[in-house]
Amino acid sequence: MQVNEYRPLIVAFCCNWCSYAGADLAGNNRLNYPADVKIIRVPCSCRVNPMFILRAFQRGADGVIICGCHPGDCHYTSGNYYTRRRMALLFSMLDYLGIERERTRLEWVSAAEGAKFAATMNDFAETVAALGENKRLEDLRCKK
Amino acid sequence: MQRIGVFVCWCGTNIAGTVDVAAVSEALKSEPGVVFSTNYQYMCSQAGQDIIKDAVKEHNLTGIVVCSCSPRMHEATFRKTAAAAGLNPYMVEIANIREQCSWVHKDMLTGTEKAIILGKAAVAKVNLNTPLTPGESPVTKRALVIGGGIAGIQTALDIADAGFPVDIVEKNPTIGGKMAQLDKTFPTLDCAACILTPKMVDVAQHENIRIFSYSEVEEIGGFVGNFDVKIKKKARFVKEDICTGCGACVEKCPMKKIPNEFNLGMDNRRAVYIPFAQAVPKVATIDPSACNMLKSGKCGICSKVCTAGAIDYKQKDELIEEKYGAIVVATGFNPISMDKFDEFAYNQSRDVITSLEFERLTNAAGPTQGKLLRPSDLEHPHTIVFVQCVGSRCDACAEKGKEYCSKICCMYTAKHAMLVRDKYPDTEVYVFYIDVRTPGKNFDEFYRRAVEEYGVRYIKGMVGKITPEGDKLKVQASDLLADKQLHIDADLVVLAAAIEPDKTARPLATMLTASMDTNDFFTEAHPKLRPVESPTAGVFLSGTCQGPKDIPETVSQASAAAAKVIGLLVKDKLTGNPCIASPNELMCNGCSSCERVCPYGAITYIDKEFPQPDRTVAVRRVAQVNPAVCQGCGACTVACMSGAMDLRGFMSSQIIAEVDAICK
Amino acid sequence: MRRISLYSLDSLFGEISKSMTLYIPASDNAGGAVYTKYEDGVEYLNTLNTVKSPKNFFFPHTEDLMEFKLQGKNIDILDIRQESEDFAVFGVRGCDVKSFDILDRVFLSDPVDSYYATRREHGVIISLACTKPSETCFCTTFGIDPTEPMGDISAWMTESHLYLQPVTEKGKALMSKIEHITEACDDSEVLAQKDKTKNILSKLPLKDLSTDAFGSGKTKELFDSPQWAELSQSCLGCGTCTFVCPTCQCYDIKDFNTGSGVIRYRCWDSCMFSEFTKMAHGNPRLTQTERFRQRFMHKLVYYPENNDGLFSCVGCGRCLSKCPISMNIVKVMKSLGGDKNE
Amino acid sequence: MQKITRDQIVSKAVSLLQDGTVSAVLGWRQGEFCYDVTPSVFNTAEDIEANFVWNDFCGANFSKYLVSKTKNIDGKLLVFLKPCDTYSFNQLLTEHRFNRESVYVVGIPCEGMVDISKVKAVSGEGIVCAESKGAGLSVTTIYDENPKEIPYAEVLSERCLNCKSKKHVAYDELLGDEGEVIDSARFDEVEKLESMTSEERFAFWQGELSRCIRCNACRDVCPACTCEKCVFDNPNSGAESKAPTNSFEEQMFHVIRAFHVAGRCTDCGECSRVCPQNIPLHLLNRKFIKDINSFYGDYQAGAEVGMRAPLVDYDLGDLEACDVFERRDSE
Repeated sequence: MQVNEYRPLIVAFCCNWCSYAGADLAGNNRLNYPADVKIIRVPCSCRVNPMFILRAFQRGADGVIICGCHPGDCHYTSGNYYTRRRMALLFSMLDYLGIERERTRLEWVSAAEGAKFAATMNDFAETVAALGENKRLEDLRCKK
Repeated sequence: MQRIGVFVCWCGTNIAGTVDVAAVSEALKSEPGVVFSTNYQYMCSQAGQDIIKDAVKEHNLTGIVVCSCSPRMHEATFRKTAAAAGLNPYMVEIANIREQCSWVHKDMLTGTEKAIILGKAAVAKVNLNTPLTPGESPVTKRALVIGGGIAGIQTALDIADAGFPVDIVEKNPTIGGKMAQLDKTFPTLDCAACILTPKMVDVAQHENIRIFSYSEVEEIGGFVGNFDVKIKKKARFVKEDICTGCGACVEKCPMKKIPNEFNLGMDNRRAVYIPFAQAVPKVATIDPSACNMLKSGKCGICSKVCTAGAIDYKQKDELIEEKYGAIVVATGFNPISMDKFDEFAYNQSRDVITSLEFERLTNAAGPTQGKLLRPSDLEHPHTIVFVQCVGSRCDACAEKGKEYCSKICCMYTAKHAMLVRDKYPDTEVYVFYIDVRTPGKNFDEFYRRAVEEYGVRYIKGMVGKITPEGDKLKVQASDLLADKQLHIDADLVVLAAAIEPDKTARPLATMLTASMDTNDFFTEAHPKLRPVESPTAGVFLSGTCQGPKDIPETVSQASAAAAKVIGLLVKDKLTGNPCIASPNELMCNGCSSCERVCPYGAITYIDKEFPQPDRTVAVRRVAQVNPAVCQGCGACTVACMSGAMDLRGFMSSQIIAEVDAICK
Repeated sequence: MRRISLYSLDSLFGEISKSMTLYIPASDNAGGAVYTKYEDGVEYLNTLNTVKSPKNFFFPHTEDLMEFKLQGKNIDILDIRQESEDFAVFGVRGCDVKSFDILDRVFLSDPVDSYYATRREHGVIISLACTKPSETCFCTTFGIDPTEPMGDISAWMTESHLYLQPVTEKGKALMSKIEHITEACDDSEVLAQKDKTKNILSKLPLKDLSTDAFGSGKTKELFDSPQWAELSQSCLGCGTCTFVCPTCQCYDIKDFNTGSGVIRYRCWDSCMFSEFTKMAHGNPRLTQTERFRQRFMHKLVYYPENNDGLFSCVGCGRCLSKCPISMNIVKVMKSLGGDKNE
Repeated sequence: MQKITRDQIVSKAVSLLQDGTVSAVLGWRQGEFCYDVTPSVFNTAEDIEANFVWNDFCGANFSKYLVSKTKNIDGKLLVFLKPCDTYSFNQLLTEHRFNRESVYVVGIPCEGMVDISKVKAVSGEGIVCAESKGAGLSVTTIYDENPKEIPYAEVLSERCLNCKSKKHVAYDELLGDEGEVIDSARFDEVEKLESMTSEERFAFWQGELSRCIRCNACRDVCPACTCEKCVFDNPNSGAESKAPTNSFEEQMFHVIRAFHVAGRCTDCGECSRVCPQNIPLHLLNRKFIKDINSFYGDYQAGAEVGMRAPLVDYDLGDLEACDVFERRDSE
């Protein structure tokens, strides 16, 4: 491993029932994705507060991805529908403020989609790495 | 400050192969709150669990972090271990360093680095964990079934047979529902009454079943295991317990021209009536909108002829309050109104009828005593056109009809066509269809018999217009396969009207706080895995209130719902999931945002007094979460602007601590 | 007294900024003025008052005080204090100049606030006499003469020239650095301007506002006035008045967790906020009325009580123009008996 | 230029107070100058007759005051609401923030309110008089005794130039004529920003937000911000902050503030009116409104009581988050 190579820091919020299980399946199948991705388990994607996302960026994350069950498959019937609205509006707002839109993403990953999970994380990590360090939504105090 | 123990599992070489487990346990030692850290070959083994138990005692641990496989694998195991060691089981957090670390990263350095970070996040979370105790609530061992059709009947019988009391609420004077109106049933062609009425009798005679007929649910409160329901028993002006169902009153009633609902208005009944011979309960009902005695106080004949003295003109609606542990919705369906389908001339010609009307026309107890006669002139029809998908599978943009497939029409139309050809071989039968859908045991065989053995003429194409002309119905249609326009002079046209949920379902769903889809079908808790449960705990779905179904499907679902109810009622108390939403009343605005996103109706409001800064007391509306109903999704926590709503086990502060630890 | 042609204003600013950072009022691109670091392209805006007062130079809105570094379970404390560098602020009006006296009494009396002190030592104030006061101005109520603005160097701007008169040693030192681009002159033009301005001052709508009802010894009488409830009834509890005020000096000390340590910083606080001076049991002033009263009692009674009768308002008028509900110290003073005409 | 006169409003207030319909009146009180008007509760007819003011500067939206002013009131509080205020009124009722029975609403027409800073930009400082005269304001200053006439178009506040509705959506009675919902150009500025590059937008907002002094006036005046405890004041929320310490804190505050009112904001424009730093906060709120309209169908918060706000609602066919930019770019 090169010492000074820039590695992005990616926070992935995964719902317990689909996406977290999808990530587990990716593990079971030994599907690689970058270690830059760190998963936080939430019961449902609708538990993810926009404040958590901003907090992650403040603390140094370069990308934040939220993963939930596919529409219609939510363990709690409707949680991901609320997530979809919240994130659509939040992401649009961040873009409006001039934050790179590629730094945030919402994906539906089912418990059976280990391959999709790994592919999504590979793609997202690559996209974020190409953007480089998050400069527009950073808090320098946290990078000392 | 917590006293946290960290236990890093090797999982043989599954973890240890790519993660330096010793380095992980060493690194986590210096995390705030950690007082003990170790690693072991198989943490989930008895020996591994003993290490945890011993450490809890030796180091007075208050929290545990296990760095191991996915929490979906062994979280329950380690929670039990913690409980066995005297700790609250919810003081355990798992860092998933196998599925999400060692198995997906190949490099030891990378794997170890990430495992440490995941461990730190788990430690950060445990630092904020609080002991959680699941709430308990008692279960009222009685079920309520709303709707007395075949779905409700089957559900009630199954629950009652298991030994639990069941009440059926039926809005009509008799149970039986739509199935009682049917003639034969596909694909076996046994008569509906022959198989339904014995079940109705079983219901009437079952010691565990009470029937509230001619009754409606007025109000529902409470929650799973503890519903409080108010049932309005409408006055039928006949004492149910005294009436013998002899029918003397019906015979003498002078008001003879009341459209008979049971025969869909194709003949008449009296102001006092028994819907049909096998009605359960078999008691008379006086229609207050038609009875002279009730309207003007003049008549009273029925009272005079009733030898039992069952007539009671002064009877009032009665309100019954009862407690239930579970509620089954079996509100059924109705054919949609044909008012918007002027092209089929339903309102212009009496000889254009719906399939349900056709059932009555062919039924021996129907208006024509089972002889197939056209309603207009009581002549035998020689050409019959069946039109499928009337109002089903419509364009979303069209302002009439439904987008969905009504599912049962293909089969009953095949049945009707076949029966006509069987009884009246001189009759030409045309069926216009978009597709013929026959999945089901013996269904396609049945349809093929109609075509191949009975010579029913199936034509792929839609009927464009029906024009009554003299005693004929001019049917204009297209044959898509032959690519030509057809003109048929029909004597009778039968429309396979789409079915829709009963109108009472929507207000009921509101009372139940159960969710519905845009078509007013009840939503199931999970479309695949929990098809007979509503997302609202303790509310179950039986029959077509959940979606179009034929009889066998309805009955299977009815029994499935009964099984779920029995599973609930056998419990003496319900133990909840302790990871549920909990509002901070001091911060709650009472704005209802949380209530609106809750899929379970777990949130209610109370007005509560709060001391104000100016030393006065003000009443404020604040949210309450019912721990027996909340499932812990957390939708409310984000809907809540002030952050008054938090989720136990996944508190905002805990998630933020994890974010912070990961991003350090 | 020396002067420089207004055409050469840029060369004056350029000369000063050779030896120290210079801040001048410039447009904030939103209709207001803001002190901006002078460099090529920054244009001086002849404005009455900047939106934010110049107190920010000595008592910044936020300021790091110290740091804690966390290493495992070890904590290191880092002193991050630094000596300030020299800087100058041009165009400070008389009212704002006076505000520094008020702040000094708070921050430079024992225990001396070293963060404030080092900035104060290194800052040179070039004031500017007013010529076109606004209807919201009432500095004369507090004995301030806006035509004689003080500071380290007093300045007057006429239609053709900027006149400069050093007041302090620091001012003299700076004057010597710009001597070569200024010319010696008499004060006749300045005196004429002063007379003209004084004439305008006599026409200002708030000229009769009086402090007679306030000051030392009025605590009991005014604290219990029934007027507070009505005056404060529509107060939103925002911090606009305190944050635009040149004399408000309250701050909060907070810790920011950076993930690898803690930065202890201070930031302006407002007595109007419900969280102000929050202690274990909460804010000692529970209602907005109490908080509202606190702000004005402090300016008009408590501060003079402790500071030889000096009021901690300079009549700059910022709060008059910025309060969302147009409630302000003038209305408070009038209501509590501060109008000479009543 | 207001079509309704002070006398009409005052006599309505006095008669409702005297006939016992209401026990107090929430209105505008005359200040030191012609333009500084303070919201105030009037308890007597004498006070109303002497001090009640109605002019082109009565911009304050009274709806939010109803939350606190009706808490311990005996009888009803009379409130005068301009069309835009009535939307906030309904939104607050939808969220159960006060008791409808405690309020008597008199709807009054509004021809737009004047932004005094725009007046000063033309007239200069030292305003002694600013009266309505024909199609403009007649302004006199201490520096010029001759009144200067400024057309309303130059001095109306931004929100009034882009007025979205002259229709009252709630009232007990109406003074004057009812107006209509207006097809305004209020999203033009948002669109302009959207058409910029990401870098340009970032620079724009950095410039605007860097002026923020975190006085919280935008929040404290906002009728949608009536939380018992704001997340920014709550040390346990994880978002508490008191100062615009750096650009992150500025972005955080304004994004979360706007997000929390998204779908609830009626676009009354009070935030931009009160901002001492003239930050165009309405451009954040309007972005959410525009997106909501475009993604989920037109929605006007407060149009009716009891409406389900877009963020507590969903549709099975909602736009996916990844498609939002495509949708916007295609518009």
